[in-house]
Amino acid sequence: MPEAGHTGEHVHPTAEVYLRVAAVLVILTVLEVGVFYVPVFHPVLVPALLVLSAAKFTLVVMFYMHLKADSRFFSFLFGAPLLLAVAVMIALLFLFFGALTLRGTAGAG
Amino acid sequence: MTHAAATHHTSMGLDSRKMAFWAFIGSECLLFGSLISTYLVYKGRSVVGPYPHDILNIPFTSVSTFDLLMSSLMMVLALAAVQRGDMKWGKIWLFATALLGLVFLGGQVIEFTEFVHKGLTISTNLFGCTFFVLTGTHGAHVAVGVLWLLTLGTRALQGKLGPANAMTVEITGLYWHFVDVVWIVIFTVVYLIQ
Amino acid sequence: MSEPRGLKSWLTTTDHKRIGLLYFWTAFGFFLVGGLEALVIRLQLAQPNGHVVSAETYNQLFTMHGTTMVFLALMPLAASFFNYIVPLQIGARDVAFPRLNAFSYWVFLLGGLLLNASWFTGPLFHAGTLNVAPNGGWFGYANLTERQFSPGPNIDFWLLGLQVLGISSLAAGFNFIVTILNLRAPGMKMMRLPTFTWMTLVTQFIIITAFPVITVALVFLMFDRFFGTHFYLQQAGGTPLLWQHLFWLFGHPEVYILILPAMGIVSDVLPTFSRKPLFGYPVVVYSGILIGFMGWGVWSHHMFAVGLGPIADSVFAATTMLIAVPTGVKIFNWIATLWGGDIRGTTALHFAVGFIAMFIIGGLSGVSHASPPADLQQTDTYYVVAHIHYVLFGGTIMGLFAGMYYWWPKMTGRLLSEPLGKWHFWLQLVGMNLAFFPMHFIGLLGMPRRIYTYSPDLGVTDLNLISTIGAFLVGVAILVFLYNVLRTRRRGERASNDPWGGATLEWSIPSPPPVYNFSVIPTVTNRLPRWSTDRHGPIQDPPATPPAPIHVPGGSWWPMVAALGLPLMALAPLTHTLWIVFVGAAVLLFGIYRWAFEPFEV
Amino acid sequence: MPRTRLWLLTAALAVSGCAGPFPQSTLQPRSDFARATDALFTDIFWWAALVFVIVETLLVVALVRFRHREGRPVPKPMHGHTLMEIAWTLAPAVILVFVAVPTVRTIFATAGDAPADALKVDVIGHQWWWEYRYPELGVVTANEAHVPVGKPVQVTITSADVIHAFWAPRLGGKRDAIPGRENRIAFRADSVGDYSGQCGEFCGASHANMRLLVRVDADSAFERWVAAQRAGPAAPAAGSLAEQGKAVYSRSACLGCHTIQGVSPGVIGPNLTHVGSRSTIAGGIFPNDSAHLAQWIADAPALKPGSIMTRMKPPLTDADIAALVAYLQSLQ
Ligand code: HEA
Ligand code: HEA
Ligand code: HEC
Ligand code: CUA
Ligand SMILES: [Cu+2]
Repeated sequence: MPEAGHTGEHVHPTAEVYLRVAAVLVILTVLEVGVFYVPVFHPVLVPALLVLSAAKFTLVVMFYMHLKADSRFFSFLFGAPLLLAVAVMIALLFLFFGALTLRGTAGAG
Repeated sequence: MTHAAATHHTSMGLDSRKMAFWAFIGSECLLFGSLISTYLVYKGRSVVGPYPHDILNIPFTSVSTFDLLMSSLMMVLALAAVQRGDMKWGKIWLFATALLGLVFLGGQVIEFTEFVHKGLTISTNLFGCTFFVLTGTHGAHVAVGVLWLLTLGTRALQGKLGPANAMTVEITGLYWHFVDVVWIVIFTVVYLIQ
Repeated sequence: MSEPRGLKSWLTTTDHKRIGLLYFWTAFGFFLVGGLEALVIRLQLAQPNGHVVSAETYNQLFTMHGTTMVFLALMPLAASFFNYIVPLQIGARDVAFPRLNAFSYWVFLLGGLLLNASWFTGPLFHAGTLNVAPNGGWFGYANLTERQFSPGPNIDFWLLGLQVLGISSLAAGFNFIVTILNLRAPGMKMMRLPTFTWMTLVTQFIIITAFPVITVALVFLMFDRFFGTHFYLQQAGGTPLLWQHLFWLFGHPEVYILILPAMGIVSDVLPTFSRKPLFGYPVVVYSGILIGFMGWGVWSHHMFAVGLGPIADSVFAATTMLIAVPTGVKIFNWIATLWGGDIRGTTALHFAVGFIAMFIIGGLSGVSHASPPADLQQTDTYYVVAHIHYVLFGGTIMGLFAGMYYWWPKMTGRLLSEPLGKWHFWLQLVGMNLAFFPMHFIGLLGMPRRIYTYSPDLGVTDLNLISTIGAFLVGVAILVFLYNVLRTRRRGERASNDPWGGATLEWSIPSPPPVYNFSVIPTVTNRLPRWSTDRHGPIQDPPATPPAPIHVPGGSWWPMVAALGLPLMALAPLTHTLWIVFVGAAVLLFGIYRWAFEPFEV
Repeated sequence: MPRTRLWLLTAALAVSGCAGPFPQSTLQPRSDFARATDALFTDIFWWAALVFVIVETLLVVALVRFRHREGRPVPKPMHGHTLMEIAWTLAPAVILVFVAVPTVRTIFATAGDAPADALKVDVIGHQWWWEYRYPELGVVTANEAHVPVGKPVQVTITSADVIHAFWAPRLGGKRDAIPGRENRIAFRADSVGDYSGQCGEFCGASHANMRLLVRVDADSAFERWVAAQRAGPAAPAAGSLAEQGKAVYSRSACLGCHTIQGVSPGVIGPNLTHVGSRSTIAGGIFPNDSAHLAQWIADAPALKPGSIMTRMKPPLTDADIAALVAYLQSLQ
């Protein structure tokens, strides 16, 4: 990497960090499946699962894809479309499940 | 892609290929975003079964998920090895990543065949349509990733991949992790939230 | 270092300037095709109960007219300027990925040919007619486009063609984002970028986010048509509205993909010919970004008649109307740029001003569409057709012609004739108003769009005739332009580096530029490098001969080979022959592989 | 600018509605619904005209005043002006408020359902004709709807195949007819008359030929019409040509597609029980006379591209067709 110096984008974590992140990821996955099977959690199943998977998502993106240490511009290139996609998804869910409509019949799609 | 571009001076001080690749990943967010949105808006609208809870095999898919997570670990280890010039481990980890990718694909093949046996095909109901197209698109991404990793691995075996190509490996990694991240979402949205 | 010649040098070229020219001529050719389709449409509608073409052919004509104009003419015409001009404006030797750039072009060409092949391949599908062109309208609403209601290969051509074209746009999108961000000359900060380059950048961001959505929509349609899924079928619990949402999630941003480059061109042309910097540069740039962004939140204004319910209608009405604000800001800044200037009435300026004058009309009818109750009377009538042609023809096409007259000397080394240019402009302006203005009334008087015949009772016969005459006047205007082009090739005045006194870097080098563009990459210290302002003098133009030899990358066959794989893959579903897909994929992968590992110095 | 004047002049003409008979003009509303949208449009139109005049005038003045003249000094570089930017951001925003508020008001005013006692009409779009059902009256007909004047009408719109849009411009705006979904509009027609319209969403080969007619009747006429439609089909006189026609009908493919009460139950094509009472056939494109009926029965796709009613196989003889025509015409 001759240009590693002047591009200043390589502050990659060590293998040890990678392993620790992997451990956390595994634990989170076990938790996810656990939450799914243990009836106690069922009232909060959806939020719990969303939080857990968001955590996994963030860990991989931050550490394995180095966004935490890399240029913030890359975070923008990834984050902006991601937000857009999420916004579109929420808007479509609203439109399809009729929360935005007053009439029952209009909600069906 | 050439390695030459990387040595050029760039206005933002960022590698051009890496930047292009992040833009590509951004674009992929909308691809999978649309697929997942469709899955969600059609959730619970199938008029005939089988329905998700009849058929999804959580223990099996948990193992696949674990497999893909581990492949991500292998991938970063491969990158770290290549970056420090340790091509022996670099090769090992690269092939290990590809292997885990293949295992995942194998799992998907088994899963799909089982579903078909249980009466869920792509045309059975809306669940079948959205499920197979979403997970199938993801699987196709994994397959491309495996091909890519095997190409790099082969070049490493030929001695054509060294620390000078770390950026190539890093970009491969970006792709691979992104595919993993998508699976994290799919696993939750499709399998766990039924 | 001298310019390579011959067919091979064009087929393998990775030079952004040559690719720009290839884009230009291909897209212009498609523009003529789309225009001819429009003329046949107008002939058919010149009178009630017209008999020029059959219903089936008419439906193919307007579908292909819309599809061709949007995807094969306007987008790639803009792309030709992205290719040719953007690297010159930012002081670069080429784009970031020259071979990816070549790939984009070949994919575009092949995708366009694939779509248009449908005009001649009926017999191959035992269709009983020569033409099996797409016939579902340019937004191909499901479930009409499902196999049940469109059994022939027509819609297959459409969806596969668009799928292929999307790949071209996406590849170019990544390429230009990186080019603009990363290959700027020293000192060229983001807020020193020429406005055209800025708008190009915004456009590319819209492209890379909007195209995946239509890709997915088309994949669903493809699966429905070929593999028996039910994404858009109500029998299985689905709904054809899913298609509408996905299409317009793409489709509305798409219209800003079409207009923003033209707005960028106008923002470059006006300052040059009024000898005054662009008024409110940062505001023009930010409003462009804002338009791109807001364009994502309005898609359902194409679906007011669908019955989304009053709350959704109100929300989308409000977001849509809001877009008028940043657009208006641009218009006012342009007028302020002219104000107090020393305006030289060149043809390019004529077209730029024509853009403003006509686009306002289109924008205002847009605002009247944005009001759902009013739109219930307008949607799917000629009033909408009037709107789209004022923004697309009066807007984008006018802007693109401004760009052609402005950059022609840079791209070819010769100046287009100004008197002929004026003739072209006035004929086109009068023609388009004759053609499209009556459509407002035709629509309000109750004539729907997409009808191959109408009743004389409607009372719109004369208006339609006027419209047809106008369309042919536009045709004459285009012929004048073509004549101008031919004349210029042979007898046109040779262009100096800078025939207009432009402020941006492309004018600092010879016309046409040498392969390496800049003998010495300039260092930029302000936004108008070639002008003197209160604070700066003009920069020195690069020397005519490079002080040191400059390495120019050779060509490559592989982008074209890889590109060939895509239409091949598309042939598989068209012909219902599975193995072709593997051949196509193999060609694609082989091309990419060779290209990835061939020695290529940028 | 001559174009400006032309726009204003012609628009004024059209708005005032004195420019000839325009049966589908959106500018001559004849129901509360259509009046509401028309009033809104007129509002927006004048705002747009105002913006148009101001902005185009500024543009033209700039061009004329600052055109190049020999010896004009090099212009002062002006880079911008914050206050002006704010002004021309706010001004359009304010105008838009004046457009948005009545818009939202009209959306809600026109979105509500008609009162419960309104006449209910179900509209079903087919490729390429309209089916009308009056669920409370037990009437089924095609292409020509009748409604009483001055009474609220609740229209429920759906489709049997692809997406269409129901549109009778002078009575109100379009609503899409979407398979698997019911859309509703409500209106109260305010004058008696025939209001034509047509399908507004591209729906395939004969989209252009999917027209419709809404007849707004005075109360008594409407009741007479309902009574006639509810009656069974007229029985042809013994020995008449019509009776032969009935026999032909009963042994031909017709009965697979068409309903004639008590004769055949088909549902693919229009209900023919009272076909003779309608003024047009085939989606409102041909007058309902013997010549057109005969041609239609002989070869519908020749008259209407893509028609789902195919040519009969084996072909009917001319005599059979004449008999059928007589029979259909007898079905008043
Ligand atoms: C270049 C492409 C382009 C552009 C730029 C626009 C711009 C706009 N469009 Fe248009 N539109 C199309 C291309 C475009 N459109 C196409 C192709 C279709 C039809 C698709 C199909 O059905 O086939 C369509 C259809 C369409 C519809 C759907 C109509 C229907 O089918 O029923 C609507 C509805 O809201 C709409 C609205 C607008 C608005 C509000 C703008 C705004 O961005 C306009 C903003 C500009 C101005 C308003 C003028 C300048 C502003 C000022 C001078 C400031 C002062 C102004 C005010 C206070 C009002 N458009
Ligand atoms: C994107 C840009 C674009 C452009 C530039 C144009 C340009 C033109 N368009 Fe079109 N149009 C659309 C986009 C565009 N259009 C879209 C998206 C639709 C909707 C499609 C749909 O409903 O699915 C549409 C629909 C549409 C319709 C409605 C069809 C219908 O609903 O039934 C009509 C009708 O008149 C029309 C006319 C024209 C005309 C006369 C021109 C003219 O400006 C064309 C000018 C060009 C030429 C005239 C050709 C060049 C000259 C020559 C080749 C020389 C030969 C000349 C002579 C012999 C005189 N267009
Ligand atoms: C394949 C089905 C089919 C058969 C068989 C068929 N029809 Fe039709 N018919 C239709 C359809 C569909 C329409 C509406 C067509 C349109 O308007 O586009 C129609 C329309 C008509 C109309 C016009 C009705 C109106 O009010 O517009 C008449 C009259 C008619 N058919 C008579 C007949 C007769 C008589 C026969 C037998 C000789 C017959 N049809 C056989 C399907 C059929
Ligand atoms: Cu029905 Cu158009
Ligand atoms: Cu839009």
